[in-house]
Amino acid sequence: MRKFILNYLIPRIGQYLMVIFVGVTLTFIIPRLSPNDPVETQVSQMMMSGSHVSPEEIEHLREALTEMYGLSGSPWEQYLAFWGRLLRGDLGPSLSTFPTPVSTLLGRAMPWTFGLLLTAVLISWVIGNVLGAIASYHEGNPAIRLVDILSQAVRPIPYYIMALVLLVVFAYYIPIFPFSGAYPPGMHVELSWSFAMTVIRHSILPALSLILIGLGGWFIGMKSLTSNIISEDYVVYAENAGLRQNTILYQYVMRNALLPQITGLALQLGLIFSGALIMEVVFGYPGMGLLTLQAVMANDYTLIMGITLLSIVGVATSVLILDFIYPLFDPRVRHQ
Amino acid sequence: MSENEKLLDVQNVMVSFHVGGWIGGGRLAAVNNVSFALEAAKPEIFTLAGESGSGKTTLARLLLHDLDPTTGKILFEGRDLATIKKRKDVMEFMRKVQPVFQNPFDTFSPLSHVEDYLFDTAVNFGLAPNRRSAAPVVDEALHQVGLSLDEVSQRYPHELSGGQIQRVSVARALIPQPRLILADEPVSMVDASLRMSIVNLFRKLRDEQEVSVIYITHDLATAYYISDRIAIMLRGSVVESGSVEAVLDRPRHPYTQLLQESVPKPAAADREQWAKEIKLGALEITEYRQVGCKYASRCPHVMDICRTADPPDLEVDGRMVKCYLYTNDAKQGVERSAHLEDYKTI
Amino acid sequence: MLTVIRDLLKYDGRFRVAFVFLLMIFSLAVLSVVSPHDPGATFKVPADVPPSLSRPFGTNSRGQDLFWWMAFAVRNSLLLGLVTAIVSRVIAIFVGLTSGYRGGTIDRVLMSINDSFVVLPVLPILILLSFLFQGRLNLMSLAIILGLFGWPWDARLIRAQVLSLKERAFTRTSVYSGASPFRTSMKEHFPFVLPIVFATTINNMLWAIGFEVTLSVLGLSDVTIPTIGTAIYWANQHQALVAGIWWWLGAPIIVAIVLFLGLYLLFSSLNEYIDPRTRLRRIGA
Amino acid sequence: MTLLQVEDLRAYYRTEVYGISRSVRAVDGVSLVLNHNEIYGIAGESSCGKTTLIKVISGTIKPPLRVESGSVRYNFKAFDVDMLNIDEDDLRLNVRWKEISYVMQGSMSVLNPVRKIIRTFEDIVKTHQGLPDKKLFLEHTRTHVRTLGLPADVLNLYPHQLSGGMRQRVAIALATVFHPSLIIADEPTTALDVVVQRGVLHMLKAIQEQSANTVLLVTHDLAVHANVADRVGIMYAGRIVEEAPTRIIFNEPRHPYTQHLIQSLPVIGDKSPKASLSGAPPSLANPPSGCRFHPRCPMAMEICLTETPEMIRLTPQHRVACHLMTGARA
Repeated sequence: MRKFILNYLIPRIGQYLMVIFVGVTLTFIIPRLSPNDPVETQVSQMMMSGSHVSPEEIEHLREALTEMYGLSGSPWEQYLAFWGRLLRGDLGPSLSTFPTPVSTLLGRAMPWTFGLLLTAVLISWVIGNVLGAIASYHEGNPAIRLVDILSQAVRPIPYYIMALVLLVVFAYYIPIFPFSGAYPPGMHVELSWSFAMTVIRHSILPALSLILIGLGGWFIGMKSLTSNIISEDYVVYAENAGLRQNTILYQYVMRNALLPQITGLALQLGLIFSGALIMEVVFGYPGMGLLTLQAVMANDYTLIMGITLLSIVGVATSVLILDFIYPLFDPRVRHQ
Repeated sequence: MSENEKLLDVQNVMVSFHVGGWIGGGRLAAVNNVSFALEAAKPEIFTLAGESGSGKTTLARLLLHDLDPTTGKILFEGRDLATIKKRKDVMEFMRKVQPVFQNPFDTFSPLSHVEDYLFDTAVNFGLAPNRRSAAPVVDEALHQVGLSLDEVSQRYPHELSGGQIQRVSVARALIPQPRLILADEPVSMVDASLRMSIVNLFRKLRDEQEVSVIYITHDLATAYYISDRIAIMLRGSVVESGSVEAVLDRPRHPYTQLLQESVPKPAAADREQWAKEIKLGALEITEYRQVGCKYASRCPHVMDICRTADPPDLEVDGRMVKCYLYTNDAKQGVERSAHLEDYKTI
Repeated sequence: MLTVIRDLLKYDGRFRVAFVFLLMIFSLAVLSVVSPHDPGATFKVPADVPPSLSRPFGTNSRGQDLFWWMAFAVRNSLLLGLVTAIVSRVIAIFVGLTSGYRGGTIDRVLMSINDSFVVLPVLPILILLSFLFQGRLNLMSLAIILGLFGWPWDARLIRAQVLSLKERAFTRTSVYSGASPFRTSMKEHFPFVLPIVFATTINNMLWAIGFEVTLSVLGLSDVTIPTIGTAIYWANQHQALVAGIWWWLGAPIIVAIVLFLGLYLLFSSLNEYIDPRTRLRRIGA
Repeated sequence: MTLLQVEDLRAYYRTEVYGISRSVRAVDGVSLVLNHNEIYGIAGESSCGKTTLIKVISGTIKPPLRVESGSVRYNFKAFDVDMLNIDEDDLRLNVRWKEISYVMQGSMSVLNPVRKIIRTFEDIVKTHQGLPDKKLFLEHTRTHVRTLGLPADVLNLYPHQLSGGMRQRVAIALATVFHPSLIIADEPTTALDVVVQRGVLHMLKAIQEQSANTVLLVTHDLAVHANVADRVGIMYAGRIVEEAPTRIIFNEPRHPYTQHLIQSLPVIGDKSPKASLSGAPPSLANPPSGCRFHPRCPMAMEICLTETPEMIRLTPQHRVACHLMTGARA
């Protein structure tokens, strides 16, 4: 057990901190490389909208903004201060909906994204893997061949195009699903059966696009993994022992092929998360993706910073959780 | 100086690896206080024999200068291998010491023609100024192993048999005209009908080319057939060494005795001895960790002292044995108990 | 080369589809050279004309012939994909080979950074970056930036391959043949790494072109440059779907799907063909 | 009492990659009989077809392997089976493991790495017998493992926690849960050290003696056959070239290939020079005409180049396929 903690858990936690360190540092450096001074951009924007601003007021505003962006002091001091605010959970006020704190906006959007992602990832991962494992055992089956061809066709399509096609087909030409949002505008958010049904109906298209692309990927991955595992000695042995095909398929083939697929999930989370953001933009789903679009439109620099940082921490944490779950499936990691 | 007369001189070499976690792990001696030497004047075939996990492969890596010992020294022609660092020195060392590997089908890249490696060796070690003029050198080396350049030219490894590749591999090693060839299980993956051709080749090299060979193997029968001297390894230590006839015909260490007796004899006449019941060893790692003699947990003659300290190297009957059974104390102990028996009968 | 293409055309259905799709895409890209219209020019042709034989993709509300506009868009998107792939390949090969061949501390440090980049959600970071550059991001800079984020997956693959090759006896044979480490790397390892580089190039192009679409749709790239992404951006800006000009959105979507499927099928077909195991079976091992 | 009768069996691999089609004639006219209560050894070099022969005998024929002709018939105690025309379910439920079990080459990897050993026992028992009483099953399995001289603790371990020798002994324990009529052991000790090999073979032999069943022992190592097998068949390039009781094979080999193999075996205590055959085992994709051994045979005659030698019965127990024998008889 101690060895397991030392050799497995501690390095994972180290890697987790490393991801956050790299991510946060990038987020800190990028604005400072930009040719545009965010303070000046903000000031000129205010000057264009507000007509009567005195030079003193502008100077005052400039100082306040410099302080707020953490741009005062040497780069090193700025960097430390950046971490300090981050650790306190202080992401500053949103500029477009001043003075609402960025964290409040994020808190509102996060559950939507989280719910959508979790559902879509679970469904696509589970179904993709089951179908992929079955595929290697029933290669000639026409249904499986169809899934195979569809997977190959869907897999490479970028999230945005996929979402757009689904939107055009199922909300525009055959309007069986609502066009946009998670619930009709004006509807009250409440915990009721009918509200839940509305949300689910609204979530189907965004979830479906995520699921379809993910499913294709997991299917193809699992298919090639199982086709290798099928010739492993322990599978040939189990066949020789006359075990039922389902036992072999689930306990021998799939059980072992799942291990790399769990690792694959951890490694792809960043990509999948990015996909979810795009889905939300297309479907006007009120999660972090839509928030990103609004922030871009409204030139809300602090909000974009907040979204970026939360994404990094969120994805890294999910990966860490997966890393912690992994040993439950692989005894070799448990007793090394 | 006596060292100058030695081709290879291995002096109290030890290699330890760190095992376990960052904290709380331990060190294991994969090679433990091993010494032996090859004479420069008299080429010979020296066998390092042992089962998997005996440390023979680690020792092979040491001798090829792939790895430096944790303590101890290896001298080749009087020069400490640890001082060979510069590319020029490494090349000079490799010119004189060449390896032959175990798996013929992995010795050459499956995507390359086998003769590429022979030409490379000839050019890199300065036996020919360029590829074109290297052909006679390569052909000559191939002739020494009973092949010709025409036979292997433009062939991929999979187009040749294991025996053929292994001979090409020996030919490659011969190109720089080495003084020592280190062959790590060179026949264990070669078919039975071709095995002897490789084994005989090493004999021929010793007799005709004056090349010394270190033959690393778990196969005592081929070891007996070709080698002059043998060292039996167990969990990193040499437990018995001497002339192959002395060690294998009349083994003294209980482990060598077990090993020798466990080799199945290819004759249907005498099955009894092999069929005697035996006790199998514990997990490798526990035997490595064992204090004292590593064979103590399995040895039928085990004494208390065996579990407390490493047995000394003893000269017994014309060979070295690392065993307490042959110390004076033990002999006396045996005599004393015999003596007591005498008293009882009186 | 020609026989390889002939073999693949004959025996691999995926390759046939990929071949036809990519032929269409490349022809379109090449046609941009003879375009009668400048992609930036507007109102040269009647606006909002649906697709017809003379105007296969129709025209848009800005009076541009979508066929010729898409020709430029495809060319630019492909160019972006290629530049990104080259930049990220250079980093991936360097990191992968170094990490794999050197091992030890260098390997641990490089892989720790590498894995951090694998996990990082790239989109928010790129949004932040593009946002700060505010449309000053031309196609080349975008391609290079994408390249700087697109290498870690492939570096990992290359490293894994080199690690296993390093343990193979033929690496040691090469060393004891007196070959320098560089030559050993090139002669013994590169032929095995090459297929990975080749396959991931295509994959990386897909990734880069997809990302460009996303950023452009959000209006974060230079929308005056015709690309598949900016084509969708302009259609959205003019609410093409609401206005019933479906072909404005249809053209980039169809071109994108053909391009992506073509590249992906080429990737999976070549991947199998190039795989050392299949390669060995082919030479009769 | 015959257990298995194989007649003129031919099984080929047919593959096609990017238009290059190949057929490998791995088993090409093999006839043999296995009796109840014996250890039959098959010896041969790499790619002589011995693994393919086992695949057909054990009924695990998967493309690209195809049986072209011949028959494989079993007479089990309770019923007979035609292996080449058996219903898949019948084979799986009634024959596999109950009548024929298998100890595979590469003992290191035959056990599912993510399951405890006991779970593999459970899978097998559940499939063939059902598992009405789990406690009883545990007790039976523990006893079974202990009678074979293994500690019962191994059942609760994962494969990676066992040494190679231990894994192979577990594999043998698994193969004998139902006391099958035939145990096929394919290179069971190839990767093991001599001492462990000795222990594993002792165990296999003891089991055979106790349950008086049949063991088909396949290994390239003639010395193993000398110590374990009752009868030995020598395979070369897809065919059996000689077959006799072990003592006769080693003392009076008649086929030049067998003679060579036995003479060239190194023995501790013998340093006399031993010769090696010229050439290499032929490719089964393109085997030589006539007697397949003729290009390497020191005694090859003209007839050997063109005509395949028939199997001759020298004594009721000793069969050889060599033109020298036909000459000798004529």
